Amino acid sequence: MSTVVDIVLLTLLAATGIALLRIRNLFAVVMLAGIYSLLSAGLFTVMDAVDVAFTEAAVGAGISTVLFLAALALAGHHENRPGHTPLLPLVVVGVTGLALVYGTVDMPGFGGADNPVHHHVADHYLEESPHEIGIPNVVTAVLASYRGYDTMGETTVVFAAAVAVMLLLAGRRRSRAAAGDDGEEGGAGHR
Amino acid sequence: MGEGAGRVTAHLPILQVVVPLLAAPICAVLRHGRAAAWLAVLASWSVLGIALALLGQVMAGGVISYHIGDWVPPIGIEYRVDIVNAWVLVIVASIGAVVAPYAIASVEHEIAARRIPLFYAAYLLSLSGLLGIAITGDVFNVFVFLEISSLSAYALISLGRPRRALTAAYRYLIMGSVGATFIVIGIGLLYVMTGSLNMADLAELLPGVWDSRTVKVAYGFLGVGICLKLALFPLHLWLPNAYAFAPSPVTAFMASTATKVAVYMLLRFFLSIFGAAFSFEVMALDRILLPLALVAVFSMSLVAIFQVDVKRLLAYSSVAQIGYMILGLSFASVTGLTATLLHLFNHALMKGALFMALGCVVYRIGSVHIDAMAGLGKRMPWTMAAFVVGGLSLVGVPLTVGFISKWYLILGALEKGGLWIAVAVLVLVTSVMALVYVWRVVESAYLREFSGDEGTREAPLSLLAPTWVLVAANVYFGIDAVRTAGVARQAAEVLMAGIGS
Amino acid sequence: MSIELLLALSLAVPAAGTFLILLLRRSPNAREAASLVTAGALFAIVLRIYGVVSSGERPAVVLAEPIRGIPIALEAEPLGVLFALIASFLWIVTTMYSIGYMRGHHEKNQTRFYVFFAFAIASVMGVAFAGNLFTLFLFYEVLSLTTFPLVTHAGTDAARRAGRVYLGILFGTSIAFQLLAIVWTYSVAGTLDFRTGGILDGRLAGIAVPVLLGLFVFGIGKAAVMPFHRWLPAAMVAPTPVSALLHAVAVVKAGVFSVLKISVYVFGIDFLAAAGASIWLMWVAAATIVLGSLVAFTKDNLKARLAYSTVSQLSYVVLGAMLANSWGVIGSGLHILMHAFGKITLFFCAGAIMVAGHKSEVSQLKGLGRTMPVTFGAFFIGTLSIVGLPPTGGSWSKWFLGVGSLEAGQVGLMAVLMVSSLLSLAYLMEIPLKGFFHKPDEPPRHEGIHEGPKWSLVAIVTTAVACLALFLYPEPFYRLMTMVAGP
Amino acid sequence: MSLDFFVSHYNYWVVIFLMMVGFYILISRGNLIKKIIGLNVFQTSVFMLYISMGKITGGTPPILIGDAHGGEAAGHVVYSNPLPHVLILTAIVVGIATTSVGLALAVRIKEAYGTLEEDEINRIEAQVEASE
Amino acid sequence: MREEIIVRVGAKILTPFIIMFALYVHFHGDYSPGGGFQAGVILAAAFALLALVYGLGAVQRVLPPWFTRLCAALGVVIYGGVGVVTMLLGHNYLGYNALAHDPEHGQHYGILLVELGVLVTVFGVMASVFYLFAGRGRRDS
Repeated sequence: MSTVVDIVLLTLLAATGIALLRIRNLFAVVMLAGIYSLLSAGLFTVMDAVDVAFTEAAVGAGISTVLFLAALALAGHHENRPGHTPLLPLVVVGVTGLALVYGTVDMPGFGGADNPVHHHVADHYLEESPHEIGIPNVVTAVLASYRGYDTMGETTVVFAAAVAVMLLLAGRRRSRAAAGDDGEEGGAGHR
Repeated sequence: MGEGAGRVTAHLPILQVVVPLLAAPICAVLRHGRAAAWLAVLASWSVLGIALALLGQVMAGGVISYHIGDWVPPIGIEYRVDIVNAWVLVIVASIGAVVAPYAIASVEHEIAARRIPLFYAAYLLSLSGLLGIAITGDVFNVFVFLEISSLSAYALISLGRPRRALTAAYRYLIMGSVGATFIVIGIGLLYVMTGSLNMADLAELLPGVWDSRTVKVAYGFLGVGICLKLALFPLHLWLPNAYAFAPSPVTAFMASTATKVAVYMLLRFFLSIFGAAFSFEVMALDRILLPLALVAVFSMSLVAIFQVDVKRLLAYSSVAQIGYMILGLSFASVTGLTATLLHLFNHALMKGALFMALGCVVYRIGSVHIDAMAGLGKRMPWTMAAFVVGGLSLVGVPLTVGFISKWYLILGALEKGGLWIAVAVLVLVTSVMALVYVWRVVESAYLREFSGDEGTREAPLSLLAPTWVLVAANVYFGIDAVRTAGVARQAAEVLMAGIGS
Repeated sequence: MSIELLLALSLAVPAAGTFLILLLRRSPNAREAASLVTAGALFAIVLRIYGVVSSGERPAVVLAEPIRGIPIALEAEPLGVLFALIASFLWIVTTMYSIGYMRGHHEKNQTRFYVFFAFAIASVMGVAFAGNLFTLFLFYEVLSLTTFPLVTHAGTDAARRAGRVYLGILFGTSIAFQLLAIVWTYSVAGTLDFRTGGILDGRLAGIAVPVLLGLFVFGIGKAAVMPFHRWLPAAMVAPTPVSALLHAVAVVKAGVFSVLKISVYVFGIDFLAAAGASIWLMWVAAATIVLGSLVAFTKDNLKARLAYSTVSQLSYVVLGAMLANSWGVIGSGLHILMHAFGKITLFFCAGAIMVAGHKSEVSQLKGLGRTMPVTFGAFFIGTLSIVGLPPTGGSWSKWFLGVGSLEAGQVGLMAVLMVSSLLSLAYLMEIPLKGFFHKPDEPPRHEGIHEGPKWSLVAIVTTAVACLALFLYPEPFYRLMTMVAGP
Repeated sequence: MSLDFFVSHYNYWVVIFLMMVGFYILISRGNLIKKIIGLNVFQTSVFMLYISMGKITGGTPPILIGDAHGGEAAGHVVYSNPLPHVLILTAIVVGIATTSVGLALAVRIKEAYGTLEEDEINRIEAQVEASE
Repeated sequence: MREEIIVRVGAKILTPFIIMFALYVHFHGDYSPGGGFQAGVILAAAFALLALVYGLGAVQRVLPPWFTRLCAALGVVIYGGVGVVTMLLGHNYLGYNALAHDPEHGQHYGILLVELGVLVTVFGVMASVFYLFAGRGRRDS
């Protein structure tokens, strides 16, 4: 059953991806990206990652959609037709993709319970966290305690993003004309 | 007291990162730029003190392992300091400690007052991100701190006054994120094969799965991802504009630290985690890196010669110098790696000094165009003297650190014998090219007439003093390189452990 | 005072002199006095070192150790003492000359001139007393840097271009070839110390030996072996005292001195001779000798002619080193000395003619000898010394070089020496001949012209007399050279 | 290639395909916002790769059933690996952080250059450079 | 007009529920999916909703930008501060066992506190970023 859902979701994701590639109205693209996130959240649920699914839905379909829409409102929403031949990107993508596929050949099969991933530290989390931490949601236990430091880093990343956005967007915007002929451009116009 | 001190020293590894990391949010909410500035100075100086203390501890007592959250690795995250990253920490911390006070005057001049507290917040975040990458013993933690340093770096670069700073930051963001994503893919592939994220643990587990294609692909993705971050030719496209258009202190800081930490990542992943034996014997890393490094050194030196914006000129020179570091790695020998590790430090010193001198120029005349700098030798004698010494170091004149790096690099090439002499010749030829591009600036500054504003004076002491600290370091460590070379050699031996050489 | 301290002082005194000169920049008289005192003190120090070294000691001192096993070290050995004696003595003379010249010529930035001059001498002392290859390289580079502001002293476009050539060739060759050769030597020998008999014997063989030697010879651009000689004529834009001391004595001699020192103490002449590694370079030097002379012929500008003459004469020294036998080495060392005195005399005269007579081209000199008899007389003596005719010191070095060539079995080289002597006789003798025997084209023009400034005249006479004296008393210097390479 | 192998790997391959779609949008499109969308798709697909690694067929989400203090109940159930979930939670947050910074940059670029198309920006910059 | 009233009233009624949901997500994170991050996002969304309906200015009067900025910084300090406290108590950084006599309670408190840090920062950041984007647009028109 879950395999069927899995396949359906993956197919839908692929279709959405291709649509994302082809559509040039950015509003539509943003909406599709939101849908892509929702679909992936569904996939995460199928693969038992409920926390991730929740977060992906909130972030991918929620926040980032809002941010994209806000940015589009500020910056316009039409995309030009790509001017140059996509040969180089195609080659890069092709090589990267093939390399990855090549890498999966020796990868343990999907869903195998004996895969090494599940038997090194994961065992410890599942078996010992009830004694060591004492909360049922192992993801939270790992997130906030075993790897709490990563989460602190994550919090800092979010904070860093806020600092960055404040530095970029706080304060008055310069008019386009003023920005266009600013004397700082280039070196010839030194003061 | 004694017991208290003992406790503090035991926590040095985590304090190394947490001090600037927690100072950053405090900076962000301060209202006065000066207050934030001094907090940043204080934090960055204590960071340097901690880094030096750590280096001392490691040299005296060997590897330090700090278990965050009291969880024994690989269950929890570990901070692991050996001589290699203690060395890198000292490099980053030194530059951080010098640039912070330098930034005070420079930033007030180049950035709107309201943004200054945030600037220091971003600066400290970037610093702690880089330190975090260098000190951690957990591969996923590397990614997290990489993003802390990168995000703040994008913001810092975008603060440059020319609007091209924005596009430079954007390009860096795109390429940096691709790099980070590649690194994540690589980490994921390693994880799927071993089930571990701890570096030391991975180093033990990986030999068991060496021959799997997955590990090799992971190797490739990590390599490409890190090389994007360290701007190895031909993945360097983001770097020249980013350095050229960022505010002066940011350029000085980034040029001396960010790429160094990326080189460290490369060494750590390829030589410690995968192991030198795997890298050189299975993956033929040396044969892949050698041509890239040679092309980088040569072509980028050539491009630098034709630049008219001096910041950009030095940015291209940086890409070339990164080539030297990678070249040392591609020798696959202790001497070559010693050269790489020495050059990490030495290049930080020289580029730091040079970019800071340029910052002084920007402060006074607002431009670093080569024509705008004509005749500055008389108007700003100390600034230009700093530039000259830094430039000589870049060329590799004896009594400067540049010479020491070059010495070990050539020695490494000649040690290999045979056709490698051609590599040595190329290193020297590119030094001569460095002479040419440094020379163009010096000639403009000293042998042409000043044409700018009559009131142009020497830069203020608050800019000159930190600049000259680095200049003095260039000379001091050029005259007494026994200690630095000793540490670098020890570190190189650690990294090359397990391979006969 | 311990001899080691003296050795260190030989560097420190001229360096300290720069600060003294800077301090006294407001009063030209005090400034020049400081220059003279410093020069005198330095010569006294070098004389004292000479005394110790000539009794067979080799004092040494380590200043710093940048890289483990490769210190910055000074060591006084006979060859270095010889060079130091020449440079420090001629510094006194040149300083006297400069006082007259710089004032008479109304040069700008005189303080800067004296400061960098003193710096340059300090680096020359470093080259002379370098205890190992690394130290030699270090001071060699510092010398290039400190002489650069002297070359571009005029600040004109021409000076800027000349500066580019100067630094480009000297730095370019030293970084690209010399440094490579040094690291190569280190990686083969495991040391860079100068030792009698060399450090490479038995560690290097086959084609590598001539290649390494070639890297050194071409890497030492200051030796001006063709095709890396272009910087020397270019440097002639500098004020004449600079050309005189630095580009006839200190800088170029630092170059050939390095070649000689490397041949003797790094390779060892026996090893060189046995390996036959230097034969090809002999012929490169020979070609430079002849070509330099030929080019000198075509130059009408007096300083340019002297510069090409220097290019040619420098290769005598290189040739002597490449002969790889003791006569060659002795001739080589003595030629450093003899050529120094001869050529500095010629440059002094050229400068005096420029200051007093406002003439810079050979063709303008007709009849000028009658109004400036002392200057032209000194020029004549200098010419004899350069050509190698008695009763001047130059005859000794030519003699030993000839003997060395024969011992090396290179009769062809003898011919080269002969031809070149004849050529130099022709292109140099033209000047005093023109000065004394040609009728001036436009007699009225010479009115008001007299001998150069008196400080300059003293210098000219001193060096000219020295050329003659060296013919009679070459003994101390010969002894020094036999300590380097006994026959 | 056996069917078994295919069944156990198809998931990865589709995910790789998705990753490459995102990557392709990122590097082939000239619109600065579209590029960021591509980056998002790329990263989201990488997340799927991770989560795929952590899945155990027939497993359940790693929220322990029954007594939180462990004991017998935990023994009978197969839980999927929690570690990739944790990593990806972090990565998602990092992703949105990058996105917001990228968008802020794009907005500023639009204000400074009047366009979001890479080609036009390059053209403007080339003009400035030529006039230097 | 009438629709607008409905929207306004709707938003007004909805907001407390959204905030309560956020708190539930936060505090129930130990037992079910969720935690500080998701809660912070939802909380910020509640205010974004209010801003969309009542206008940015109205919301910024209740929740001024300096406050969100402070929150963004404060959360990091809370999180890092927990580590500092455990360090002062003689354990390693983020060693929650230091926070109580038995490890299990210590872990509980620790997780609660750091999740609070995450909540505060994420809420502060999301609200700030929303303000910045929205604010820039408003000045534009």
